[in-house]
Amino acid sequence: MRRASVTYCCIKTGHTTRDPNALTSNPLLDATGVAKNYGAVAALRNASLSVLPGEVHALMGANGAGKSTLVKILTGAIRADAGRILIRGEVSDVRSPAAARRAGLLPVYQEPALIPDLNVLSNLRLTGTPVEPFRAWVRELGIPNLDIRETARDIPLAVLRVLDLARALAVEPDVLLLDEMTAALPANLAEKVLEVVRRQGDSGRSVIFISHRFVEISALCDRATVLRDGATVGVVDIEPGIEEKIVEMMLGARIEKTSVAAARMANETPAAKDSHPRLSVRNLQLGTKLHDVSFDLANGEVAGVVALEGQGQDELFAALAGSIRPAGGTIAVDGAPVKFSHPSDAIRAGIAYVPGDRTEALAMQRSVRENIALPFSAAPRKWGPIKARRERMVVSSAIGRLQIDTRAQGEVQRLSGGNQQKVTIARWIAADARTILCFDPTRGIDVGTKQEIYKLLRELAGLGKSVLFYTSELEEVQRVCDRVIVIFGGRVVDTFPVELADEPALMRAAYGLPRGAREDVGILADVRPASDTEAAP
Amino acid sequence: MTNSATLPQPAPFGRRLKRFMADRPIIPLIILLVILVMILQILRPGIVNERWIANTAKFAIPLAILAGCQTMTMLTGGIDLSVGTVATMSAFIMATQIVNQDPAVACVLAMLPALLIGLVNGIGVGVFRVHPLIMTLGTSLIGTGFLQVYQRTVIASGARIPDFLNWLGTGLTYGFPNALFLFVPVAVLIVFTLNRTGFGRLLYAVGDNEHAARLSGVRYWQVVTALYVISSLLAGITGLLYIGLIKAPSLSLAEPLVLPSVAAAVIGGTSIFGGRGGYMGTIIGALILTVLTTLLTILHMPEGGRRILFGFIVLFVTAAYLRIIEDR
Amino acid sequence: SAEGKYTIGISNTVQGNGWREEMICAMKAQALASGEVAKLNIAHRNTDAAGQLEDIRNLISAKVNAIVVNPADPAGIKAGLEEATKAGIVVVAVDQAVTEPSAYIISNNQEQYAYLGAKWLFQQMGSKGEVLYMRGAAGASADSDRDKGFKKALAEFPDVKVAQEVFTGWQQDQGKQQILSFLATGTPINGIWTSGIDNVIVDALVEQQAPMVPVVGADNAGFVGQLNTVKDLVGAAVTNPGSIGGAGVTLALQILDGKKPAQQTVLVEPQLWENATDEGKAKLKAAADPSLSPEWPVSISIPDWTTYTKEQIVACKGPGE
Amino acid sequence: MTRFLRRQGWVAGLFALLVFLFVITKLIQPGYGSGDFGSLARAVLPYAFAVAAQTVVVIAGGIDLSVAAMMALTSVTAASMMNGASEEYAFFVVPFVLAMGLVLGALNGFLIVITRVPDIVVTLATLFVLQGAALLVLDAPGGAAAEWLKATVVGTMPIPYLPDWADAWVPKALVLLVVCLFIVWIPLRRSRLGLSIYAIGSNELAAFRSGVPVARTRIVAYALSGLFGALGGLSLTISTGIGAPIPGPYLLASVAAVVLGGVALGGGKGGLLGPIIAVFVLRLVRTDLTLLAIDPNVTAIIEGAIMVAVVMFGAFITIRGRPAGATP
Ligand SMILES: Nc1ncnc2c1ncn2[C@@H]1O[C@H](COP(=O)(O)OP(=O)(O)OP(=O)(O)O)[C@@H](O)[C@H]1O
Ligand SMILES: Nc1ncnc2c1ncn2[C@@H]1O[C@H](COP(=O)(O)OP(=O)(O)OP(=O)(O)O)[C@@H](O)[C@H]1O
Ligand SMILES: [Mg+2]
Ligand SMILES: [Mg+2]
Repeated sequence: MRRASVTYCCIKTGHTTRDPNALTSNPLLDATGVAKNYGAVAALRNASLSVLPGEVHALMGANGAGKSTLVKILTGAIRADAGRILIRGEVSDVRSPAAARRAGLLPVYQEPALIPDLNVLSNLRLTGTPVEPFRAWVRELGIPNLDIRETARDIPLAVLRVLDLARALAVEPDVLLLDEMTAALPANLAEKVLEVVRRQGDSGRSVIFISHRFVEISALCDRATVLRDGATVGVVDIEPGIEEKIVEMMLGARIEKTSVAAARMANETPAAKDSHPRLSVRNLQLGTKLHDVSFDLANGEVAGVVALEGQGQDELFAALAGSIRPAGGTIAVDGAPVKFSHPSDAIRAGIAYVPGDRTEALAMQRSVRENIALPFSAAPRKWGPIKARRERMVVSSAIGRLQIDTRAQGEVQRLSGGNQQKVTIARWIAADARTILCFDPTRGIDVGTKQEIYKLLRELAGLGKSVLFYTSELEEVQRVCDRVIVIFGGRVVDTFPVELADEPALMRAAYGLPRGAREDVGILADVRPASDTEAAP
Repeated sequence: MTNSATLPQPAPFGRRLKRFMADRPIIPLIILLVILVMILQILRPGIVNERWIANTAKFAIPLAILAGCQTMTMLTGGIDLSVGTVATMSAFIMATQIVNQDPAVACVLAMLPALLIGLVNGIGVGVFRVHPLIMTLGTSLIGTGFLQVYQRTVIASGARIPDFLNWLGTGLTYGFPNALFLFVPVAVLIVFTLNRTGFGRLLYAVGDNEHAARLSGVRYWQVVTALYVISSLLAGITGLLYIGLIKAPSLSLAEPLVLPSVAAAVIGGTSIFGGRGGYMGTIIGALILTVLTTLLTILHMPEGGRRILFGFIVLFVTAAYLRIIEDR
Repeated sequence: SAEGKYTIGISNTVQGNGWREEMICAMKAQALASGEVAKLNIAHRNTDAAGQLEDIRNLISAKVNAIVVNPADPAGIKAGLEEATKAGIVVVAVDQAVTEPSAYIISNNQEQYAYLGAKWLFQQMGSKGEVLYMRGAAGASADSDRDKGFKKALAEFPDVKVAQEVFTGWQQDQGKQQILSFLATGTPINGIWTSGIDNVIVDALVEQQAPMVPVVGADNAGFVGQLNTVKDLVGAAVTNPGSIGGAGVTLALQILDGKKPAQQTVLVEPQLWENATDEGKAKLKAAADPSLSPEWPVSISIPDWTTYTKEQIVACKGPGE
Repeated sequence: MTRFLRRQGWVAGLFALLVFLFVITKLIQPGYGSGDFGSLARAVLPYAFAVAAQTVVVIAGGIDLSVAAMMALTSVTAASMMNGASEEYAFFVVPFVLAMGLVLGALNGFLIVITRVPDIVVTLATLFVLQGAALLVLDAPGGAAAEWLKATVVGTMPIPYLPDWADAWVPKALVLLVVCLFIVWIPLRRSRLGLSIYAIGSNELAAFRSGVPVARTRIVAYALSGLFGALGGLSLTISTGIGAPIPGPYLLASVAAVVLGGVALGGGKGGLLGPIIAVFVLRLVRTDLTLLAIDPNVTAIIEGAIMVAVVMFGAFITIRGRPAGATP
């Protein structure tokens, strides 16, 4: 734990010896007014970003702020609807990743870009990456004995990310764009990555660095551009104590409202809770992802789950939904132990799962009605004629309840994202599921819809249903939940009653830090998450 | 994936027309069919009469039923290449068993291989996840082999076409082919199944997004097994109808209908990737192909030229149709 | 007849067609009836000349004494036949000729088949009018041979015109669809020549209550039955016996026994059975055989060349089965 | 070694099966020798090229239904060009026909890219077009092949420093196959282009993000398929000395051998070696069935059953081999 922070400190020290003139020259990359719409969703509205030579530039923003979208636009993977991009002062027309590469821009995207069926060597050939520098970088990045004839599919995700980085480094790009490079890495690998990135900056090359980890940002970056809801809200120099300000910019006006009592939505009188829990999970285990997860979910309760990306929450929800089989531990519904081998088993036990990615949950070319009524037909004995009147009643009551905009109900894909999201929930309202697992249901939807969903979840709780609610927006926790479970490194590290769950406290817990007073945010830079070091291979 | 369709905006006429067509994909198809018929009428004035329509219907019907099998399997992202063999088997078995069996028994015997092949296809695709193309190709090879072995054992007894199949296949009632007595209920049933039953829903859902269906509690193998059994049984029934129409049992009777049945479903707007399409379009697709065949027969053209034309028309129709319905 | 001493290989490239099935059964029945054959080794599937080459070479590997082959193409299997002869194997081609000079050929005369029928048809039509010309499979060699014969007859009747030429692909359903489409056009015709897809044509005429015109077909059981029974149908069946297969086996055995024929090629000339004259009607009556599969040619034996009984060919059993 | 087995396990298993079949063959027919092996190699030739043509597009994530028609067209073109021409003229014919295959294949890919019609439909349409074109070139089997060309597949290859008995096991047909396939394939596989073909089949998005020009690569894959198809057509003309306008049974055989050879129909996986060995296996099975004088009617059953069984087995071991908890 200590050692890690020392390393950071040393890198930081090295940094000060750099030529200060480098930072004052003309921007290497300069983007202004970038906008991108996906149908009704505005991924980017007005983003700008200016990167100087030799700078490590952080790109920050909450989930869905548009960071990845900006990276994809800058590197030609998608085309912007509007905006101007200058590279070395000239208007660039980067139409494809290949063109970006030629212009000296190299990305490491959030999703691995190695071809799964090719071995590492072939992946290098495919992109014209020189092998020897690549090997050198891989060693440098802390993987001493890589077999470059291994197929990408067989390589663990963390290593794959590092290889992606080494592949980018090997061609000595002028601008390296790293999208949550460290999110999936164990501490020792992350450290090496940071070290390398730092040196990259020192040697006069630029890096655009995206991360949700303040430790990394403050240890590494010179400046940060902060995005909120698709627009750039500010550029700051990184200096001690700046974290507070960045959090403020990222969250915007919302930070003002975080006092515990104020934002509570509907349902001030929680339903009477039974003594025995609806769902109780004990010692749940799954590969390297879940270690010993235990918690209870009461009737009429909304329990929030808070975790950083990739801490095992996806696997937890999938296991509870019957989508994957846990390796160990027990799940009990109403006190009776259950084993799920298929989602239909979970559904029979009254557990419904609303995945975060709505494209996973919806038949996009079918109507709203069919999507909502889908679970009714699942079992073979329900394959017969549909009781149309009954169905229309149930479906329209669910639609009414969620106020789904049905003007384009013929095909779900024509609905707005928020309305699509509502359909995924309406399905289980119609089916009258007793336990609902909601995985980040407000991802990428507008403020009004969010409010409706909060209200709905409270109402469900009022009706005695149990809701497990993962959210990546901490602010939501206080609006919706009765209780918060914080997961870190595949373990439940803390449980808050909602009264204590203000954003700074949650954020701290989510980063694996012990509970503390608000003024202590400064210690972020000194402490590394405990289990990260343990997770190292 | 997400469209701007929800934003109301005044659109030029062309766009509105396109939107209109995209919402009712059957209309451009019908227009296409009418155009083909008109071309036919121009080339051979007087050909389009009551009799010709009845004939076209007679030949379109078996094709349309087999194309129904393809439509349903394609909705799930599959394909059933064994329909030709299954239809041939049931036709051949019917024609040979009727000689010394009760018609009811002969019917059951004729449908037995259909049931079996459907079951094997379904289990292979649904449980073992074998690619439907390979699975159905394999079972059709095996079926053909069995048919050849079977044929040898019945050569001595000869073959006969039972009267009721004869009536069904070629008879006319008030100028309408009797085959409609079979086809109308079958078509209604397929359309009803696809639109108004839980099973139909699942076909679309599984083909559109198997993962979503799974999360809704749908067990893939159940749906797929039922599907391939139904497809096979329909093919078997088609075989019986077809033998009544052609009246000569042979070991490759319905084989020439297989590729056209796929083409009819595709022309009718069913996506080969699953999740999109319907049976009404397929019926029009089958009619288009039948008329096209007549058209090419009528043309004074070398056989090679006809085939080239056929290929280009199929490609053109599909591409044009995709453009019309793809609404963006 | 247990003491068979020869193994005979058979290669055929069309499967599932009544004529070819009869040919195979005739080979088996003749092999059994001759008493000289210990085993038949049959390669029988749908394939092309290259596939037949493969089969022939496999038969050579199997060390058969003779190969009876129905060639996919006269020239296309020359190399294989040559290798067989070199390996000391007697090669007999049936049904169609081959270009390999060392091979013996016993064949139906396809050109003559078409000429005979077409000529009779044109005479029936009064040497003038429109004929519907329904060919076999585009690109098949038997079809192009027959086309030669048809064109030869056509040249002799300048007032006969081809109203429409279609390829049935030797498939019943295609033939039927084509004739129905054609009848629906209402184009007047005076005669129909078919390349063996015949009974469905008569069916269509009856079904549509179209005016009966003379029809020429092959001697398939179905068509022969129709010539005897369908009212107002004037027509002729030209023999194209599938039993030529049995004749091929006989020829092969004769050569193996050292009785070489005078020439390499033995042509079995087609006969024409028509129902326009009493004499012809009698022939047809005698030939008709409703117990056979309608796709089987009724001429199940060839005098002097085959010795099996009807029961034997229908049973379709070879030696050792 | 373990990685080799894991990666090439399927191919290795297939090879073991082939060796096993050779042993069986030798047991059935003790006289089976080098000459018979030469026959096998010659029989394999057209199938192998067809399968190579199919493999390339399947690896790129597509399918080509026009393989057999392409072979027919190139075969008749070559045969009719060489008909009555001088021996030297063939030196011109061969590259011409190969170029023709390349261009027609590229046209397939081009149509798929610009029309956005599913490749299975586009190649179905071109199947008819190519077939029609073949009939226009030659309406019946015919034409000729230059003697020196025919000689390239007859006999054995004298290899320096090798005893005669060993030479006897190196038939020219095999050498021709290896040279033609591997001269194209091995450099390709190692090249960026070849990797791109794998990449677009494996994960199109990742390929695009790695800078692969997806559309162009797809066109190239189909062009290569056309080239291999033309080689197949030429090999038909060379071995039979004629060209036949009706396509042989190469389409289904090619799909079957591709799957047997361990190339996933989804794309991105496998190589050329597996499918080629699969072709040898399938041909040798046929040889054995002939040697055993199995009832010809049973052979179709056996061939179909082998196909289904092997593919089911493959699917089964991949299901079993999946990590616990993973969903299909
Ligand atoms: N292909 C797409 N279709 C529709 N909406 C999309 C698409 N890609 C991104 N979006 C939306 O655009 C917004 C910005 O997404 P982006 O991936 O850029 O966010 P991000 O800042 O990288 O978030 P995170 O921190 O979670 O990675 C989100 O609301 C997302 O839902
Ligand atoms: N097609 C449908 N459309 C809408 N809701 C439906 C549909 N089918 C079933 N449901 C809902 O699911 C519940 C149970 O379904 P259904 O009416 O089929 O019950 P059942 O057959 O009486 O019950 P069981 O499942 O015990 O056999 C009903 O209360 C109804 O609300
Ligand atoms: Mg993130
Ligand atoms: Mg992102």
